[in-house]
Amino acid sequence: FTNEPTGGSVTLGFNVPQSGPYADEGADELRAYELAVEHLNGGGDGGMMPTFSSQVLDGTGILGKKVEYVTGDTQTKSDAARASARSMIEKDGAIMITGGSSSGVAIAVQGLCQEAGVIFMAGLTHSNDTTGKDKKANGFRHFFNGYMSGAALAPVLAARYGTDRTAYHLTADYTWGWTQEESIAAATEALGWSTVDKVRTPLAATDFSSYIAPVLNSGADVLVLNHYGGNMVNSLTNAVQFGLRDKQVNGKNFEIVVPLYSRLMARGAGENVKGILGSTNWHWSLQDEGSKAFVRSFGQKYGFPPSQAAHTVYCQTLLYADAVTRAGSFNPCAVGEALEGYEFDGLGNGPTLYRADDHQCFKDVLVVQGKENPENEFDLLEVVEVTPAAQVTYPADHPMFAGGNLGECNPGA
Amino acid sequence: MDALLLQILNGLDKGSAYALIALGLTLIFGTLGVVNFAHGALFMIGAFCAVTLQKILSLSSTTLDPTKTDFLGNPAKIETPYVESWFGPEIGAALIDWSVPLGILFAIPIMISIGFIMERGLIKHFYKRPHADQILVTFGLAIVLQEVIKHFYGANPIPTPAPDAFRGSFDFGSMLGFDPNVIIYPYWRLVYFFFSVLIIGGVFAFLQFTTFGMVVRAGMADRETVGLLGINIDKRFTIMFGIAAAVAGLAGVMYTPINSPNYHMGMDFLVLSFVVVVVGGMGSLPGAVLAGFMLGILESFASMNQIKAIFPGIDQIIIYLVAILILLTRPRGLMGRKGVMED
Amino acid sequence: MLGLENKDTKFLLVVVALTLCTPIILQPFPEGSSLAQFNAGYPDLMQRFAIFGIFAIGFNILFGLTGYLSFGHAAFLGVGSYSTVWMFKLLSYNVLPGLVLAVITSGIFALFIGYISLRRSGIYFSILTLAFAQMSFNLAYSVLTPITNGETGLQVYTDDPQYLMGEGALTTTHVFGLAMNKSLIVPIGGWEFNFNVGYYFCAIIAILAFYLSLRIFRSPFGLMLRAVKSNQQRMNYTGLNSRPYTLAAFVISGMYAGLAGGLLASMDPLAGAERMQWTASGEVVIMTILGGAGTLMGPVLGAGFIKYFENIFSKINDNVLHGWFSFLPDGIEDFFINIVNPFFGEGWHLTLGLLFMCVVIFLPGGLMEGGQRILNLLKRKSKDTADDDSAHHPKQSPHVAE
Amino acid sequence: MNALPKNANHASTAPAYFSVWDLHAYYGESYIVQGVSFNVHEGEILALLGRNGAGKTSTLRAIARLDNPSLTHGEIWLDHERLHTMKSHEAAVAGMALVPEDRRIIAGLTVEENLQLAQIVEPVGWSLERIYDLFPRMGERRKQEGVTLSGGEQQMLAIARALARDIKVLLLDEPYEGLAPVIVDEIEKTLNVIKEQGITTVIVEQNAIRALNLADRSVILDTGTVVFDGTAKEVLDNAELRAEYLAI
Amino acid sequence: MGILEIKGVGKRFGGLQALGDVNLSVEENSVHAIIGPNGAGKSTLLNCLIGKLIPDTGSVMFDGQSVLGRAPHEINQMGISRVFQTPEIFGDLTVFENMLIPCFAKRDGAYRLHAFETIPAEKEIVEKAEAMLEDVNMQDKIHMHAASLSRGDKRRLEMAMCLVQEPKLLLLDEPTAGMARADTNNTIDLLKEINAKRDITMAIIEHDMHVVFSLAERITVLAQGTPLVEDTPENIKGHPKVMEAYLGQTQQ
Ligand SMILES: Nc1ncnc2c1ncn2[C@@H]1O[C@H](COP(=O)(O)OP(=O)(O)OP(=O)(O)O)[C@@H](O)[C@H]1O
Ligand SMILES: Nc1ncnc2c1ncn2[C@@H]1O[C@H](COP(=O)(O)OP(=O)(O)OP(=O)(O)O)[C@@H](O)[C@H]1O
Ligand SMILES: [Mg+2]
Ligand SMILES: [Mg+2]
Repeated sequence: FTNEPTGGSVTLGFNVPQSGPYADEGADELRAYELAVEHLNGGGDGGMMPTFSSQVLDGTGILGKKVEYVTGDTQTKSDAARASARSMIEKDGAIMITGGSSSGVAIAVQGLCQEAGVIFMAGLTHSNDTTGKDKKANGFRHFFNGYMSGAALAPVLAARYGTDRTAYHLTADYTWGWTQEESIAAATEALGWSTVDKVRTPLAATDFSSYIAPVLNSGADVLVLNHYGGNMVNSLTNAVQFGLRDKQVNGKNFEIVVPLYSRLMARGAGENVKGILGSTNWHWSLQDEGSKAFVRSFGQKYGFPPSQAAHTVYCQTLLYADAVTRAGSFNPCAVGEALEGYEFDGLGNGPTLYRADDHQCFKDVLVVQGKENPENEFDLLEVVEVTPAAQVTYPADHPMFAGGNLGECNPGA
Repeated sequence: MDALLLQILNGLDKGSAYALIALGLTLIFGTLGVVNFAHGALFMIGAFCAVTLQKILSLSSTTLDPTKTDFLGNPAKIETPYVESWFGPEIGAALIDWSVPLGILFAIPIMISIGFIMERGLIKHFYKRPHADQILVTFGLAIVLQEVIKHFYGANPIPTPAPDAFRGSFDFGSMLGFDPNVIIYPYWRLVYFFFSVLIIGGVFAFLQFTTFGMVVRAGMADRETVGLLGINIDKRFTIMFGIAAAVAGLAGVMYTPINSPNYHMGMDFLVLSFVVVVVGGMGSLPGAVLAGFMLGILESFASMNQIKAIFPGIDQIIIYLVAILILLTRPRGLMGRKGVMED
Repeated sequence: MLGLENKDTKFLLVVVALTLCTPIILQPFPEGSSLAQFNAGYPDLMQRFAIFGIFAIGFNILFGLTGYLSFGHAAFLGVGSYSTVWMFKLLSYNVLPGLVLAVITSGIFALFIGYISLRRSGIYFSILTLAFAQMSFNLAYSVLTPITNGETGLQVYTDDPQYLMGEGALTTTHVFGLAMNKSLIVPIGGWEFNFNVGYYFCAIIAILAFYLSLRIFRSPFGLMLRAVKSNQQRMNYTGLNSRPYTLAAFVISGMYAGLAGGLLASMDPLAGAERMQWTASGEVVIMTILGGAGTLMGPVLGAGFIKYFENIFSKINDNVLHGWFSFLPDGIEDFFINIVNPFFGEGWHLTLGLLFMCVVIFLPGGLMEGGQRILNLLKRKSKDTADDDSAHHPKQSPHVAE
Repeated sequence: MNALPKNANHASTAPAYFSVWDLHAYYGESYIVQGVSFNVHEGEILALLGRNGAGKTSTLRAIARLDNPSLTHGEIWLDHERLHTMKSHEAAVAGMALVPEDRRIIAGLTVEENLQLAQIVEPVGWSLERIYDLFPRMGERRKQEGVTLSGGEQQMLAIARALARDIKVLLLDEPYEGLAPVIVDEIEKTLNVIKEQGITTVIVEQNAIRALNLADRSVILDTGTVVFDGTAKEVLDNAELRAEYLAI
Repeated sequence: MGILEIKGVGKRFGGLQALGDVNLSVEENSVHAIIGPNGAGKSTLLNCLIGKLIPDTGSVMFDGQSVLGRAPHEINQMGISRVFQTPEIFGDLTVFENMLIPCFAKRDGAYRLHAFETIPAEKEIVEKAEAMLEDVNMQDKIHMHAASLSRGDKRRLEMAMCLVQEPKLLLLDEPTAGMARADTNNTIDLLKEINAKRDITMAIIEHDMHVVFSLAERITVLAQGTPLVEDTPENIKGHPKVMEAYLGQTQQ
């Protein structure tokens, strides 16, 4: 199979955004990767290795081979990300590629890994398509997705804001935005909300005033911002500037919802996030053993708590190493088999399943809220509810995920 | 009707941002003949002047509070800004609160010096070089400036709020007799609009009512001859560049409360401001301002749902579409001068 | 030979030899040595050198000869890629139909955009082309998703029709059964050379493209294009209509871009919308100027230079740096790493930016001029102006009274 | 006070008012001005003659301290000030004025603005009224854009622009070129007026006879070197010299 | 009927009537001089002939066809070439390449791509260009960049470019201005020869009376945008109106 490690070491490819708007997330991912490699090779305090339910990793690398890694810049562009991944595979002999901070990139690189015959452990990718119509046998996703955000968030929204709300969606005009919009709208409508309008905003937009100004007059009393990154920061800031949150519509307080939160991004919006609900994959304030171990390990090395991106990619590196060890082989097909349908615990988020049908991971999802009185600069979100995995699980043939097929696992040459 | 009025208002402040950036760009374009791809970076640096001032004002002394713990279980740190301990908590807090307007005072000397250094150190060697070389070198500079900022401030946006007094919005519609909540307008955007009108007026007056403007224009047309008339044109070019940098920087400072600044905000505006300048007509200040407001308002219209329903995706392309139509019907943009940058 | 003068034939042969030996030239350091990081002889990057070389050569026909600075050439690159991937989706993984379609569609696209944009000159022209390309990009990213698959990029799915796909046919891109990703890996001593089918496919097309541009440069057509740049007024008063010439140059360079786009998709069957963004157009402008606009080899060098940085420098992370400086005592090692760190890995943009500036400031004619200077130094001959390439080097028009 | 150049002068023993000594200048790598020296006394008119491409324009440009051609060696003294260390705008302040061969009227400015431009930096010479008196046509056209003037009008404007400054030496590059004979007469009169004012003048002209009639002394250049230096009368009288270098 | 018939041409620039009511007829194969004070509108008149300006009134017929409304290159293809008052040449190209361009334009019309021929292969054209350069005495500057020529040389180059096209009508706007006397004489000879040998009609604007009187068969004197007199050189010389408006008293 492609890039079978022959010497005393094995190379992993960490493909993260180092330039462009997600560079900070990429940097945090890289920190987590380095930490994971250190732990796999027996250094540091072992992080989540001791709390991980599977105990086959022993700190001697993977299958006795020392773990080495190469890094590359995705630039958050599918083209550049593929080029970078290809060079890792062709030049550096990477046997697994992981990372990324957007769905477009994840899907593109996942396709490449399928063709090249290496395993892809997707990083931050929240679009339903990654494990829906674009799923691939060689790709696995640890992150949650739009559907899960909706499923976790909707009950909380209904509980807080009532069931007779009218929502107005502002959506980033590309695939991720659309799938999230669809998921959230479906989940909230199922609980009795109605949706007055879904407005697409251009990718390059920086000033959302002209999209936000008409919201109040539309009869909506909730604004859902299907934006991420810089778009999210700006649209939220603009919405607060326009005073939406001080208004009363239909006799109710006007509310804003940001379905996908990231602490790093929330920081960019500053005060504006206070009290705003959203969902997130993981948060450092979780109190389970795995999360505590990881936060301690990461915090001691770098001096600040890890982001959800860091957590995701750390887990994936451990999971990959674990799967290889359990399979006893680096062969992507063997690894894939070991990951499919695998259930484990101890990596944060409670008991977790990597479903065989679509390679989506099912675990608890967090509903969070911007904190009113943060105690320090990292303390921006507070967990409102931990939605159990069962509540966000959907059948593999759910219409929002229909259309693709995993195909055969490809071990390469 | 109210929807239109609303979008005109929105367009005005979008337009004032475009106009202000384009103004600085066209100052350099029109007077010095330099295609400055680093102009967006100057705008960005202006914004980061505000960020820096805010950081400086919030510099804090740290004490440990044993009753609380941080995320690792160590005693938590309590930070008190120095300004608060020096000037008392109230004045200190006000200073921090007003850091964006104060940023203007802070940014002017910095931007002017950056402009001077840039012109003396780099741009002046490129007056006689082809535009393509100017593009490449200023683009390189833009990348470098960006990366330096990224190195120190990271890639994420940094919140830089307006003073408390200007936060929130007022109901413009109900003043005009419309229903409440129909036309709301944030205070700070109003401030931004008036600020840009002020700056634009100031620059116009400076170039119109002083001989300086004439000299600089003449110097662009023919440096050699102006030198033969005893005028040290280099000095004036440097000043001009400083002014343009300051205009860009101030636009940046004032923009920070509207959108949190990040290191690539300059690039986001760069292409757009070029389009604005060219649609306005190369070398024409009024043209740039007119085009800025026009495109801002049209962009706002295009984002209306009613219009998007007819032309899906029109808001994505409106600016470019309008640019094409204008350039095809008016050879030199709205108010361009003959022979400027036509080859 | 081949309708070329002797000097040009020699030049072409040198280019051919260099192109064919690229897998060896780009692999100067033995595997496993600490400098192996700088090797660039792997298929993806070599293919990119050839492909972006083609793109830049084509761009240079327009910009280098006529001086019309298009800021929208990435649109043609994107159109070429999309056409090719569509051919994969509809017919089979054979790249030839895709490439043919790429050249044709980008040519038509270029004819349309060029016809309109060339009504203006100078910066007005640049902005018109930019506007067209940005419109294409924005639409491809969102509204046109059914055709372009938006953000993710157009890919081939297993359930695509692929009407010409025989039983058991290759499921990777190929020319008549010869798979693009096939490589012959030859280890010699500590070295490892990778002779890749895809690279040689691109390389042969690049050589043809280069030959074609050489012919154009030396032809009366090329002369007319340079005349357009020099003095369009005089041209008109000499009885020549400059529009057909510029339009032809625009379309030819658009077709080169389309071909490059098609090749990109042939090497890696995905067409992302970012290929059409202004930054991509800007990249080819920069490649051309960096290498030396108006010279034959310059744009290719510029393309190689940028792609090298993008792919090699961005991958030098802390870990690698530690490897380099590990011979130093710890404190000093950290000190050195802290100094160089901002320039490598995620700092590769910074290094690139600095290099742009240095090249333009110190080598006004681009890298080509640097090469020329070194050659002159080596030769130590007083200027032999009739050198291969310098004959078409745009001399800066002197700024004296005329 | 500065020392005078070492080689005083050929024609007279009095120290020269304006003196050029051993100028060498290059356009890039082409060596064009190859050691030109001459002296001009205060109030004198010197005719600098030679064939096309002899280097007359280049010499004037080097004297005016323009960047191109670049002066690599030589000294230029005007009224005890060393121009060779100055930039062109400093030389202009020191009293040097060049009317270039293609007039160089500045595009985008009106006739009047072209003149005003000359009066921004001290020392200022003739007032606008006085200029319009001498060139009534400039007064008529004061609001027209300078570059749209006809060739002769542009020439007048260029000379007028030089007079708008308080100058010590006037360098004229082909002032009669492209002018109608009446205008040539008129400009010649103007030059005589200028001569009466005592402004030292160097005139380059293809119409050698006219130039020589106006001038006191003459220098002839060929391929960048001085081949003759003497009085104007000498040239007019010496048919051989005229035939060889001036073809008249 | 002359080859060039100008009837009632007028042109205003804002408030300035640059051309009043110009009527002019140029006989085939003749040399016709247009003289007049600076600003009389001579260059403006030529601009109207070559499509650079469109006159406000009147008509311009060349060889029986109207030139008005045609693009400059079409007018040139009809057989009109012009030497400009300030030389218009291809500064970035060499002298030789400058010559090739009119040769191609002459042979191929307004455009033909020739993307795959090489220049040396076009023997005829190369020879023609070289011969013409020899005629104007520029053979030793053949590889120089046109921008670095001295002013007089640029003029000669431009004239050579126009002559090599063998136009039916050659418009010369002060061709010898700034030219050394010896070259002026050469130019006069060259123009005479060409006029005789190749049947080229010429309209020449010139302030150098030596040139005008040696070449012209008829002279039109233009003043303030209207023709003052049109006559033979002999009659013009002593014409009092012309003396006053143009020649001045000191003319030898
Ligand atoms: N910018 C330039 N670069 C290189 N060579 C130049 C440049 N300008 C002029 N030359 C050369 O320098 C020489 C002298 O030119 P110059 O213009 O000084 O001559 P001139 O005596 O003024 O001639 P003319 O009477 O034709 O104006 C000429 O051979 C010319 O080709
Ligand atoms: N584009 C223009 N705009 C305004 N006025 C113009 C323009 N072109 C020419 N003029 C004016 O028209 C008049 C005629 O100019 P023209 O150039 O034809 O004169 P000319 O006879 O060629 O003179 P010369 O012998 O000095 O070259 C002049 O007064 C000039 O100022
Ligand atoms: Mg001269
Ligand atoms: Mg004229």
